[in-house]
Amino acid sequence: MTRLFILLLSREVKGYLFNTNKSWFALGFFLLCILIFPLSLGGSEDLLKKISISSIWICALFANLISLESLFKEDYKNGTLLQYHINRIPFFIIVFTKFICHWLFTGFPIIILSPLFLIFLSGSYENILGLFYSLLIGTPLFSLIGMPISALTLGSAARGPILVFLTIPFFLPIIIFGVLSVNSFSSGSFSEYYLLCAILSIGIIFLPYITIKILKESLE
Amino acid sequence: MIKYFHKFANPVRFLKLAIPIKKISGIAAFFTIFIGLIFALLLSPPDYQQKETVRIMYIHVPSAWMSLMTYGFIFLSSVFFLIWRFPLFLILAKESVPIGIIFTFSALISGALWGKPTWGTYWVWDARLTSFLILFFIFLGLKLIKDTFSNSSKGNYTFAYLSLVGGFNLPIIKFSVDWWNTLHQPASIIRTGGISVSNEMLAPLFLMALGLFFLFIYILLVSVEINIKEKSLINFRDSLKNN
Amino acid sequence: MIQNILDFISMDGNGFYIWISYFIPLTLFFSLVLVRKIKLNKILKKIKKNEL
Amino acid sequence: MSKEYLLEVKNLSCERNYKLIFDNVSFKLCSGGVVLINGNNGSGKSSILMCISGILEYKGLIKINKKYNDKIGYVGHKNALCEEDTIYEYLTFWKKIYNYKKDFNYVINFFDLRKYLEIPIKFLSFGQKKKLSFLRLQMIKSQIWLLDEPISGLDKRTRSLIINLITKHIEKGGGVIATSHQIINLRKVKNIMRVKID
Repeated sequence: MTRLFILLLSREVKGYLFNTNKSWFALGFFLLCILIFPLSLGGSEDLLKKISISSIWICALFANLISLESLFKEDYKNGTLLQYHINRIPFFIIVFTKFICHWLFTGFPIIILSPLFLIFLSGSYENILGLFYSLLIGTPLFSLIGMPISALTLGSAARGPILVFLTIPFFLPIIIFGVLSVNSFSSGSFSEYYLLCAILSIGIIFLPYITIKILKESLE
Repeated sequence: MIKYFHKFANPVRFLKLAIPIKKISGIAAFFTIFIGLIFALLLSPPDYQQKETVRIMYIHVPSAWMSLMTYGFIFLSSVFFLIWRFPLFLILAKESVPIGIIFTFSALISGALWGKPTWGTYWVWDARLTSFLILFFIFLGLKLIKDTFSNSSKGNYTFAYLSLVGGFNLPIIKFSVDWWNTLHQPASIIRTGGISVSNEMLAPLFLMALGLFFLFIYILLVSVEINIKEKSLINFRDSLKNN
Repeated sequence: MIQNILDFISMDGNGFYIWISYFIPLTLFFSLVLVRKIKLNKILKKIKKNEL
Repeated sequence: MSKEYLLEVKNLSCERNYKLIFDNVSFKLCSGGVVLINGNNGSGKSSILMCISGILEYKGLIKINKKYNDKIGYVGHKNALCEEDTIYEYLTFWKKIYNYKKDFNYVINFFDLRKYLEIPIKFLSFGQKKKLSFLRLQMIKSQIWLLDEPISGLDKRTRSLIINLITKHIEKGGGVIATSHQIINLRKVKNIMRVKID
């Protein structure tokens, strides 16, 4: 089992690393989105400082959303998923490797770079740690919630727009708690962090399970 | 329980039962809404604070109730479909989506129109309003899925699973929006305590709610009939081709 | 008499909001019913044709 | 030996989109035997294979003999090829997945693919991709092969290669279930059963 897990994980990572579009797309999109905020505010420093945290969160959301489209697409299209199913490779391994890789290449770089962008958007220094922690819990949740919806829309013609439309309502609680948690971090209350952790711990059990179910249905 | 469902899961048998119910509920919907409107617009007294604008409540509140009920109905029938795999439940769930959209939309628009004279603005980023807006978008998403994967067994599961995920997510969304609202909104304009609802006001409220409920059943059954008959039409053509 | 009707329509000056908020939902419900009815009648006609 | 069955299908029927695709299909696949499923387009040939491989839901009985290796090999229209990988990467990946201990050099030579080993899969032709699919099939070490139109769209040489492969598999005691509109001429195989569905 672990052998299979490592095998699939390494293949997945390889796929991301050697396919440069796939690996840098999310981060590049994040950078471009970040660029929009200062430009669209007309150079108002105060406003920028106020919305720095939420803009980083919004950009993280969109970067995640955009890269969700390619999550299962290729394996579904060329029939690899079908072969996995026929050869009785447990789907939870596939789903978890996909999840880990997706987070590693979309969420993780954003988390690492977030302090830099906070300063870049003239946010205050005391929020750095709060933002770091909240993104650390929030971005895996984005990937987790996106997974079943990405699996749902497999095989539809206009996949991208539908995906965006369906996913954003489900991302809302995460972004609400995420932004609030940063604001309350400096005042020493962690209730939103606990809430996010609770959602994460429930989600990491149920959402992959639902994803497996949906993927199996989608093979027909 | 399951045997009981089996009996009516057969679409043709269901139709036999449904057509009389459809007729009765159609007539009932017409009359209850008519009487409800007379009560709401003429007979019920104006509120001592909100004056005549309180009359908007009689369309706003019932349609909000009905839209929540519709989502609950979609959720439950999708769950039944996923457990027992009876296509009838899926048809029921699918056909109630447009009705839900209309209920939610009318609740939103009448709410906005109620807000202007009482609070002074059409829209407030209040928890209840925001979560209702999100409900509206989830309904739209369901409709989108329903239309893009029309008539394929894959789309059926897609729809059922999406309504399942949405059903689990709605309380979380509501909770998060509540949290967000209580923490970071300055004291909202909406006065708490609400309207003291007297018996004379309850009558049109419940009449309208009942009327909309009958209307929901009527439209749902008509749509189900359309769906089943359409399928039988296609199957009929297929059998012609094969012979 | 006419004054009474006008009073009823104006509803203390809030008539616009009240009438619009009733008009939009009711027309929506009605149009949905109408659309469904027309579709059903079409299909019933087709089925009759096929049976003949 | 000949009485032993690998796979038994009894009264199989399948519904898709609330329409019955096929009804009451029964056959037995013995070791060293071939089942050819014939039928028109859209008659549900592929669906039978999908039912056997456990993707579609079905009514009826599908029994796989547990005495033998109960793995199933499947080659369909989709070849499960990642476009960016080279052939070598592809083969080593599936080799590890299937836990295939032997070297695949022999099969590569058999299929004449040695010179393409480092070429990305997106540059290969349709026939070569099909060959890769059969290479993967070799590595599963399964008794039962499900082949969905294995030779359609291929030239004579590849066709004979694949037929050779199938006969070899049968001689070893495996069984093949194949669908096609063209009749595959398997002259050496005696135990051929034809199933017609409409």
